[in-house]
Order: sequence, then structure tokens, then C-alpha cells
Amino acid sequence: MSNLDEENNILIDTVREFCEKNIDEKKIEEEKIGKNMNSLLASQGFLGAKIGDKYGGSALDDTSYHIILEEISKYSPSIAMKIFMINSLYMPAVINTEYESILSDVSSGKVNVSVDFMNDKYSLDYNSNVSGIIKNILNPDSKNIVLFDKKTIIAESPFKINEKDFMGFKGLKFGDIELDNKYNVVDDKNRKEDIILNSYNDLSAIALGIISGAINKAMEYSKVRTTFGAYLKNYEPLAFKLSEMHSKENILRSILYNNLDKYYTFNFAMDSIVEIARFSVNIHGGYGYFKDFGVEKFYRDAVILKSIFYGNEQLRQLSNHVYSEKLNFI
Amino acid sequence: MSNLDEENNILIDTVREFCEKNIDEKKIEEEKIGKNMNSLLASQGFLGAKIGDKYGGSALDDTSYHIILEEISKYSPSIAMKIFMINSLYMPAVINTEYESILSDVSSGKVNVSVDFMNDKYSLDYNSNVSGIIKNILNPDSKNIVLFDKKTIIAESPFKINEKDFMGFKGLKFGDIELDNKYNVVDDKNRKEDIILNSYNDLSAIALGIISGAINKAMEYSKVRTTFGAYLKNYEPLAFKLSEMHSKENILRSILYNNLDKYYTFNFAMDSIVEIARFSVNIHGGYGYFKDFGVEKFYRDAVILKSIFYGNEQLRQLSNHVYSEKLNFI
Amino acid sequence: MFEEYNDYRKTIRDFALKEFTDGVAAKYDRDEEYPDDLRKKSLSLGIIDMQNPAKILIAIEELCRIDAGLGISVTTPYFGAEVLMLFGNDEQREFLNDVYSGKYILGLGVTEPSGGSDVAHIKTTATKKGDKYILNGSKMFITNGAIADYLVVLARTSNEEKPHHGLSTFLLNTKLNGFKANKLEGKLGVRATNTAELTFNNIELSKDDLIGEEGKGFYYIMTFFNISRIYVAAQALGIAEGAFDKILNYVKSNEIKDENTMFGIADISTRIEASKELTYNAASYLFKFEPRPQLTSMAKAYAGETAVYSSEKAMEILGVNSLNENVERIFRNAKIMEIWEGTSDVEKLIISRFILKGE
Amino acid sequence: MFEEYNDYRKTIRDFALKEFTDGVAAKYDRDEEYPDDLRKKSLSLGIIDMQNPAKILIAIEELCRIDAGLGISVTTPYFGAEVLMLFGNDEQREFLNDVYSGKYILGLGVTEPSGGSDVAHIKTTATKKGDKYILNGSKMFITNGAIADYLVVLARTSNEEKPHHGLSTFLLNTKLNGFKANKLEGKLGVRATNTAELTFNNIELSKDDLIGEEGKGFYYIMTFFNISRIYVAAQALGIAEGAFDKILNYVKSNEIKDENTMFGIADISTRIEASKELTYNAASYLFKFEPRPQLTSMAKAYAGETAVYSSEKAMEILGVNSLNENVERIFRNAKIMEIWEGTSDVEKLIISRFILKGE
Repeated sequence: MSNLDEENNILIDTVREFCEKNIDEKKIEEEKIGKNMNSLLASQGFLGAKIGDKYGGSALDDTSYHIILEEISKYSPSIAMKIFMINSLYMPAVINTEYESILSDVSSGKVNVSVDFMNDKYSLDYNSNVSGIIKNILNPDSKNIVLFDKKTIIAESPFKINEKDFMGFKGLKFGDIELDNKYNVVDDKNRKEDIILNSYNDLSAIALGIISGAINKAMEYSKVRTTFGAYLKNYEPLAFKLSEMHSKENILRSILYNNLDKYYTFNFAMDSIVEIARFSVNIHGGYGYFKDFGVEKFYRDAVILKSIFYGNEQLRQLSNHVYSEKLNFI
Repeated sequence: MSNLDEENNILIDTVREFCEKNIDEKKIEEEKIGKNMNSLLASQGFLGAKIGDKYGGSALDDTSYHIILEEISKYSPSIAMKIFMINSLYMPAVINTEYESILSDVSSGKVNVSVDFMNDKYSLDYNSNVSGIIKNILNPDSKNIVLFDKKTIIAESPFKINEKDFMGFKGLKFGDIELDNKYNVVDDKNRKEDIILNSYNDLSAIALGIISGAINKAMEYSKVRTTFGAYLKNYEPLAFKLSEMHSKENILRSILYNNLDKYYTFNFAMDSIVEIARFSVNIHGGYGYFKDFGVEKFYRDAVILKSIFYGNEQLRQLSNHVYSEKLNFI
Repeated sequence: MFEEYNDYRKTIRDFALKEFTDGVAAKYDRDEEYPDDLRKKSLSLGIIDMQNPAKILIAIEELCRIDAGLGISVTTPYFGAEVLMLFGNDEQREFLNDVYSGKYILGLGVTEPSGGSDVAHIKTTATKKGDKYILNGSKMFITNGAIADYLVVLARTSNEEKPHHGLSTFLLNTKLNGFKANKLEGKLGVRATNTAELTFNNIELSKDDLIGEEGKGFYYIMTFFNISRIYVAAQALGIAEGAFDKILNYVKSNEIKDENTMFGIADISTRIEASKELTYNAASYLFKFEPRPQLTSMAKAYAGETAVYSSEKAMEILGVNSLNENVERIFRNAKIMEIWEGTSDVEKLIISRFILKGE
Repeated sequence: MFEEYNDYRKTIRDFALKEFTDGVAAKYDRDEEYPDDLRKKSLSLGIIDMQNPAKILIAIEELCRIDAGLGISVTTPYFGAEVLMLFGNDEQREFLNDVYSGKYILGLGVTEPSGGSDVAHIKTTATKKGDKYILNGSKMFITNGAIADYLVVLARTSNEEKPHHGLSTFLLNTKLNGFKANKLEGKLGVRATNTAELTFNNIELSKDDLIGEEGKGFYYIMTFFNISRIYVAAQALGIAEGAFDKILNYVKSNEIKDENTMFGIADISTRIEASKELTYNAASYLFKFEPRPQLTSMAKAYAGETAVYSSEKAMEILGVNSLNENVERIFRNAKIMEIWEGTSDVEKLIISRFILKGE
């Protein structure tokens, strides 16, 4: 990572040290991200990584923000997702609106906020009332939630939550909400697409962390586990595949931090993540199927991340982007 | 390619202009690279790209050399292979030996040289005579040929050539040689592995050119060809796949010129090249199967390049390299 | 050979649709609890007919198509029965009737913590002492481990030059002193099935508990796996079909027509069709006692990969709509298909060995 | 259904091994020349029995396993015959005997320069003029185009609202005035086969040259492709097997035992087994007149991809040793399998259409 400078490297060390000391993902998945963890994340400036300092945030540049997302994802994709939802999705929706002052309570961990990714349908009336069902939302226990209708709106708590169990980003609460709430318009346009487009590199950083966490688990295991009288790493088909995946991890890191076109980086991340996480589980044999070994969570979160953020719509955007480019040849 | 400077960009333009004006790959494949082309390549300083100026070479740095290989491969993988054999394989074997003065005639295009990639077996006797069969050699019509036995040796022409038709890098002659020739030792070690290892980035540059040439053909075709009443580029499965391949092309270019670990770059190049070249043929339908459309050559050369230079041995090297690295995590 | 059972197939499917509702499947998945009531219900309907392997195969496929956690749970109380059927004495085969009737739950104890797929090197010992065997050691990832009444157990009875020569199989009553089962929790999928770690501490086995001959255990277990693999292929096939059902349902009810999704449907359905034909073909040889282990391994490896592929594609095509436990559960269930009873890697070595030997 | 022909299979294989030697195959490949002598030899041995589609399928598979360029060349002089057989009048069916006997070489002219797989929008016209039709237009990539005595040609006879309603099929004598064939050279593979671009310049066809009814040509051709696709699947299967033979031969004779190669062998053999079962299964429905077009398309698409996969793997596993024209020729031949008679993309749309319709 020669493209990162001294300051970046100090940040990497700091985040790793924090994670080593404070993050027990198994516990987080069981108990959800609680008050203590929120305070810890806030005190490190992670919750408000991109939020301006007038709201108590860290106002970090992109590289630093990506380092935080990557490093935390290696330990806890759930926490990274929480930070991402605040900084990459919620903040861009509320900044420069009457809601931006809430960012203080967000960066200090006092309140949760959320964004509805689903293509849910709502009914809005003239009394600023929104009704309908929000399905499958992360962080339903929020102060308010950004919804994308024809306009970009914010629904105000309290919410009637039907909490559900869910196997991805399990550190966050998850469920459906029966809406019958007040709302306010924060933008006259539906900003979903533009907000997600702007977050491609952030998502790639989370993907990189998941990939890296999974591969490292697998490589470590391949060095200590024996079968048929030899270490796993001495079985060439496994070693070759792990090494190829490790190459891809480093390529993704290189293009992310070298700031290659975000469409390419995101496509590469989404193209690699599931295969890598899946194979990292496989390497562990039966143990990989159990939570205790801390590898299956990467597979779950990899698939869920891709399900939420990468589909035909994103491929269409990539394709439009590519076909509108001047080709580098002829 | 923000990592390339002004001078690099001028070189790119120069090479492209040269290729546009002088290279007709169909003709090259039919008539082989002849005297005129050799002179042209020599006069541009391409033949001796890495050879020092005391032997009339251009003494270029790696980036410039890779630009030449990439750009020429887009037009003629055969010519790029010729340049590669001289600069990446032959020169490293003879430099600092009594043979290095031949490099003058090589960089001026007066003589051909070659290197035996096959694991052929030779018999050496005490009268400096080497016998045996060299199978499947590119450029058999050479002044001399580097062979890898227990030592690195050079066999001297004239060679008894059994020319054969061959479908890869068709601009070069190809065939078997019945050896009964004088030889000299240029190194007491078999340097094959170390020479090829050192040429990983050079091979990646050729691969990048092949990939780029193939994709550009396919993308151009997808913009002008209609089927079932619409342009090919409007069929999403095709457009998506082309766009994903185009992403990979740009990723490869980024990591090559940013000088990422050569093992990773080469693995990525070899992992992508065949699929991309194959799909570029597919896009052309029946036309893709014919030489006239200039795309099937990329598929042929892609497969042959990989067959020669990438197999279990290289995967083993990658794997050893990866497992000997300090992991970036924990 | 399988078309004649189309009515039976429908009976099974109707049972699964009625009993394995989304709510029920989600509950057992969440609670990681074995569905003993469903086992009993399936028994009372006589759904599993151990005398007819083709019907077992179909039942497994159709049940797993609706829910693999429940489907495997109700078809696995007989796991290991073939060892007794083929190699047991009269009394042991007699005992099987109580397994078929549901009085007893059976299981198979082969895998060990350090062993994985490396069966020949297991460390559990059954040391002869007079006319008894003293069983010591531990087993890992044992399906039914904490609910089984009896287990077919593989243990070392002697040390031979070739390690697989010294192994024997026993029928172990789990009520015996020295037996301990520790239910393993936190599985990614098939969470309704029961999985346990077992420890054997000086368990006294009588010589009547020996199955077949001493020293032939490895062979018995390999023979068993050559049979049971086909049932894993059927599990995987069912899961792949179940995932595809979700995709079709989604595509149809949302009137999705884009070509990229159509290509996805073509790819998935082709792989499922190939899995089905590989599985049925391998099964048809096996069930007429002409086993072709390489075909069985191909079926298992290919169907296992297809289960994972289809379920991941379901997540991808349904996108945010897949964040529904009745879809994502399928993808979590699928993964085990590449792992148990020989990882896909082991299958590949079996296939290549037979192919190279065969010509 | 196919095992009963094992003796026939052996006859074909022996013929191919004897006649399609490496030297012969390499020569026709290099020269891009149609092997008329081999066609005649195969005829004199009665290798192709058009009355028995199962035998045709086996012949194609076994011949292409040895060399696809030659194998396709000797089995393709009948190309298009099914159109006459199913839809022709008595006289036209009578004429087929001269095709089967080898007196005439037949071909099929459907694809056009601008059309590719888009059959409904062909531009060649057959304009009625009295009781004649005047044929004008051009065809592209026509197998046997420059050597055929007769061609089954699709042309537009009227302009209808739905473009595929106005098409008709004709039996065209290539000696007629106005017919021109331009042999296309420079193919990547199957270079022994003859491929041509055709131009029709005011060719006068009589009404007796019409095959079946006017306006039904599109339906006839689609019916034909639903049959002929299975033979393409067999070509692809043969190529995949041929590539695998090269791998096995190399691995055995060099005593290669590394596990990565073993995994490769397992993967390739599994895909070939799946291709075989898909092909034979689809064929068995087709040959008892219960065609299931989606199964045929699956077989063709999957076997085509497997041919390419296996041959590329052969290049990879043999490494520098693959630079031998008898190995690299296989990989060049394989590619056409994903292209002709409907690219894999078209197959995928057919599959998904049937799947979505079917349930």
C-alpha cells in the first residue's frame, strides 16, 4: 500500500488496536451494538467519521474514512455498516436541511438513524403523515428514517417496530415498521440513486474489509490445520485458490486507495466478495459452518451486502458509464 | 491512467501512430514478420527497447517498455511477442557474456534470436556439441537460441528447421529443430525460472494489450451491429459483460502501471485474458470466427500465451510468494 | 426409474407444503431446535420407506425443496442404517425395525475433531478387554448426536501398518455410562438438525455390539458413504430447486422481463437439470446394485455446487427483497452441501482417482 | 436408449481412428479443404443411417471426438434433410434418397449477413411471378455453401404484419443461373468444413421447388433447429471428450499426480458427464417425437460451453506441450459450438421462455 502516507498508516494501526481491544463480533451479533459500543465508537470519532466538526464529527477525508471502514469490517461488518449508514447515506440526505443539527446526537452515539433501501411504497397525506410498511430495515430503532419516495423525506419516530431475526449484519437490529408517522421533505427529488452512487467507494471499502477478514481467517487456518497428514496449505488446489484470492484482495486495495474509477472498483469488489467469502468458509470444513470460528459471518454479510447494493440497476449504471466513456483505443 | 506522465503519454501516441500506419496484422500473420517490418521496428527503437545504447538499443525504463508492449499487442500480438523474446528473455540471458555484442544486430533487426520455452531434453558432449530435438519453437530461423539445460546455454546456427503451421503468434515462424550444433555456456545455472519471473510485468503488458484490443473490437462492434431490431449494446447481458470486462481491463492497467506486486498483476492478467478474448469473439457471432474481423487472433494468442507462461509452476510460485509474505492483518 | 413415483412425489410435496410452512421453518431455524413433532407426523404418514431407496431419494428431494432444515431433520433419524442392513447380524437388522418405526433415533459417529474427511486416521479406540470393548475418544459434527438413541460408531480396534485396516464399527447405545453429547449451536444453516460433539469415556461395549467383522470398519463406512452421498445429492438438488422456485415466483409476480434475469434463469435451470440427471443416473446404478462411485461423487459435488449457486443467485436476483428470512434461509442451508459427507474437494479426488483407474 | 448401440459406436470410433489420423486432420485443417474422399469412404461404409437418429447422434459424437473438422464434414452433407423429410412432398422426399446415397450434397441457407440468429427478419425474397418464384438476396456462413448440389433456402414470399409469417422454404438447385457461392476462408477452426457466402441474383424457382406451404417457412426452420440442435450438442460433446482424451493421455504418460491437475480432471469429467446426460436425455425425448425444446437448448448450450472449457483446459494443463497442432486444433474447433445454430445467448432466451411458460 505504498500509496498511503505515514498518517494513514498511523490511522490503520489505531483502528486495528481499537478493534483488537474492543470488538467481539460474536458478542455483538448476539447482543446487538449497544450503548457502550456506541459510546466507544463515538469517542474514537468513528460514528461521525465524515460529519463536520461543528456537529462533533471527525470531518475525515475519503482515504481515512475508507481505512476505518475497511479495518472495522475485518472485525465487525455490522459496525462498519452502522458507520456507513450514518456517514454515506444518512448525512448526505440531511446535510443543508433543517435536520442537519441532529448529526450532533448521531456522531455522539446518542441516537440511531436509518435509511430505507427497499423499494417500499408509502402514502403521504397533506397533514405531513406517512403511512405504509417499511420492510426489512436495518436500525429500525431510530430517531428518524430517510425514505425515498418521489421526494426524499424523513419519517419521525416513534416507530411501530416488528423486530425480526436476520442473518446479515446481525449486530444491527432488523425488522419491519408499520408506518403511521409524521414526515418532512428534505429534498424535492428522490436522491436514492445519487446517494448510493456517491457511496460506491465506501461500499468497496467495506467489501475489502470483509474479503480481507475472510481470507486472513482462511490463510491462518490453512497453516495450522492438518488433514490426511499434511497442512491444508500444502494441498495445492486450496493453496492456489487462496493465493489467487489474496491477490484479488490486494488488487482491490490498490485500486481503491489509488482512486481508480469508482464504477470499476465497485464492480470488482462485488464480483469477488461472495466467492472469496464462500471459499474461506469451505477451507474451514465443518468448523466453517459454525459461528464460533468467526468466518461464516463474512459469507453471510458478503451475500447480504451484494443483495442490497448490487444488482441489475448497478450493472446498468456501469454499462452506461462505460459506453459513455471515450474508449482508450482507436 | 493518471499515474502516467506527459512523456509516457507522448510515447503512447507515438506507438499508436506507428501501429495505425504500419501494422496490418492479417498480412503479418500470412507473410510473417519480414525484413521491412524488422527494419521499421528497429528504426523506432522497439526491437531493442531495453537494450543498452552501446548496442543501439533504446535503454527504456519499465513503464516505457510496457507501454510499447501493450500498444503493439493491441494491433499485433506477434510483434509484441518478438520484442518480448528479445528484451525480456534473450537479453537477460546473454548480457554480461561474450554474446552480448550480438545485441547490436538484434536491436537493428539484422538477426533473429530465440529462446526455448519447452522442457526439451538435450545431450551435450565435451566437444561443445548439443544434440536433440527442440519442439515447438517460435523464431526457429535464429542466429542463435538460448536453451535451458542444467546450465543456460546458447546453441549456434545453422539450424535444421522443420517448419510447422501454428495458430498462435502466427507472425513468427514456428517449428521443430533437429539439433546437432555447437553450443556455449552463458551461465552455470539454469536461469529459465528467474528470467521468466523477471518478465511477469512484461507478459502482463502483452496480456493487457491483447485484452484491450479484443474488448475494443467487441465494444465497437456492439455499437454498430444490430440483431432482433436493436444494437447489440442494448442487450443487457452482453452490455453488462462487456462493461465488466472493460472494468477489468482498466484495473489491470492501473495495477500494472502503479507497479503493484508483479505476482498479483500477472495472476490477474492470466485469470482474465482468456475469458475476455473468448467473449469478444462471441460478441461478433459468426463473423468472430473469421480472420477478416481481426478478433479471433486475440483469442488464439491469449490461450497460447497462457499455455506457454502460466500453469501449475507459476501458481506454485504465487502461492509460495503469498505464504512467505507477512499478512497485512493480525 | 423415477417417473413411476410421480404420485408419491406429489404426496411428499403436499405434506411438505402443509407442514413446512414459512412460519414453522423460520421458527425451528431461529430456535435451532430439532422438530420432533414433525418427525413423528412424517412417521405416522409412513413417508419414509427404507425398503425403497428410490422413494427415499424422492422424499429427500421434495422435502428439502420446501425446507432443508426440516427436510433433513425428518429424513435423518435413519442415518447410518445401511451399515447395519448390509453388514449387521440378524439381531442388529431386527433392531432396525425399531428405527424405521420411529421408536429409536439412529446416527453415525465417524468424523472427529482433528480428522475432517480423513477417516482412516481417527483416534477413537475400542480396546478389547475380555469379551468387551472399552470405547474412548471423541467425535465431532455428529448429526443427531444429542438426540440419537443409538449410534453406529467407528473406532480403532488395532494398530495396523495401514491405518485403515485397524478400524471397526459398533452399535452404541447412548444411554451407556461414559457417553456425553454436547449439542453444537450457532450453525449457519440447517439449524433444525441436531449436531453434537460426543465424548466416550470408558464406555463398555459388548462383543454383540460389534457390527460385522473386526478390522473391516473402514470398508463398511466407505461403502455406506458411497450410498449416502446420493442422498446428499438429493438434498442439494431439492435446495437448488427450492431456491429456483423463489426466483420464478418473484420474477413472475413482479413481471420481470429483462434479459439479464432471463439469462440467469436459463443458467440456473440448466445447472439444476444437469444436477437432476447426474443424481438420478447415479442413483439408478446404485439402486440396482451396480454402484459407480465416480458418478455418485460427481452428482454430489455438482448438485452441492448448484445448490449454493442457485441460492446465491436467488439472493442476487431478489436483491433487497431477499432479506426475507424465507429466502435467505435457503442460502444459509445450501452451504452445508459442499461440506458434509466429504467436502467437494474430497469428491474431486475420488472422481479423478476413478477416472484415471478406469480407462 | 443409447447403450444398445455400443457396437455401432465402436465401429464408428474405429473408422475415425483409422481415417482421421493426426496427419490427415492437420492437413485438411491447414489447407482449409473439404475432405470429399473421406465423405465417400464414410458413405461406402454406410456410417450414417438417416433412418436412425440415435445412430446419427452417436456417429457425430464419436467422429468429432477424434476430429471435429473432419467429423462434421462427413456428417453434414445431409444438413437440412429433416426439412424435406418432415415437410416436403413425395417427390422431395424421394429426392432425399440421392442425398443419403451421396449423389448430392445438401445444405441449408437461412442465415444472412445482417441477420445472425434473427431468422424472422431475413431479407432474401422469393417473389411470385406467374407460377415461378424469383429469388434474390444473399446468405452468410452457409455450411456446404460452395459444394452443395442443393440447398434448402428460406426466403420472404410476402410482407406480413408479423415478419415471420411471410417466409417460405425452397429446394434450390445450385446449378441454376444467378447462384453464386463465395467460399469463406480464414476460419478459426473446423476448417475442413466448407463455409460460403451466397448471392441469389434473379434465380428462377418453379413452384415445385417450394417445400410445404407458403408462409410456413419460419415454422419449418424452427422445427428443424429444434432437431438439429441436438446434433450440435453431440458435436460439442465429442469435442469435449476428445480434449479430455488428450488430457488423460498426457497425464498418464507423464505420470502427473499433482492435486491441482486431479481437481481439473474431476471438474472436466463432471461437466462432460453432465453434457452427455443432458444430450442423451434431450435426444431420447426428441427421438420418440416428444421434443422438449428447452432440454435440447440446455444440452446444446451446456455441451457447447463444455467443449470450449475442456479444450481450453487441455491447453492449460498441457502447457507448452499443447503447442502441438493436434491439441490446439481441438481448441480452435471448439469455439464454433457456442456460435452456430443459435449462439449460446439465443439458447438462453429459448430456455427461459420455455421455463417461464411451463409452470
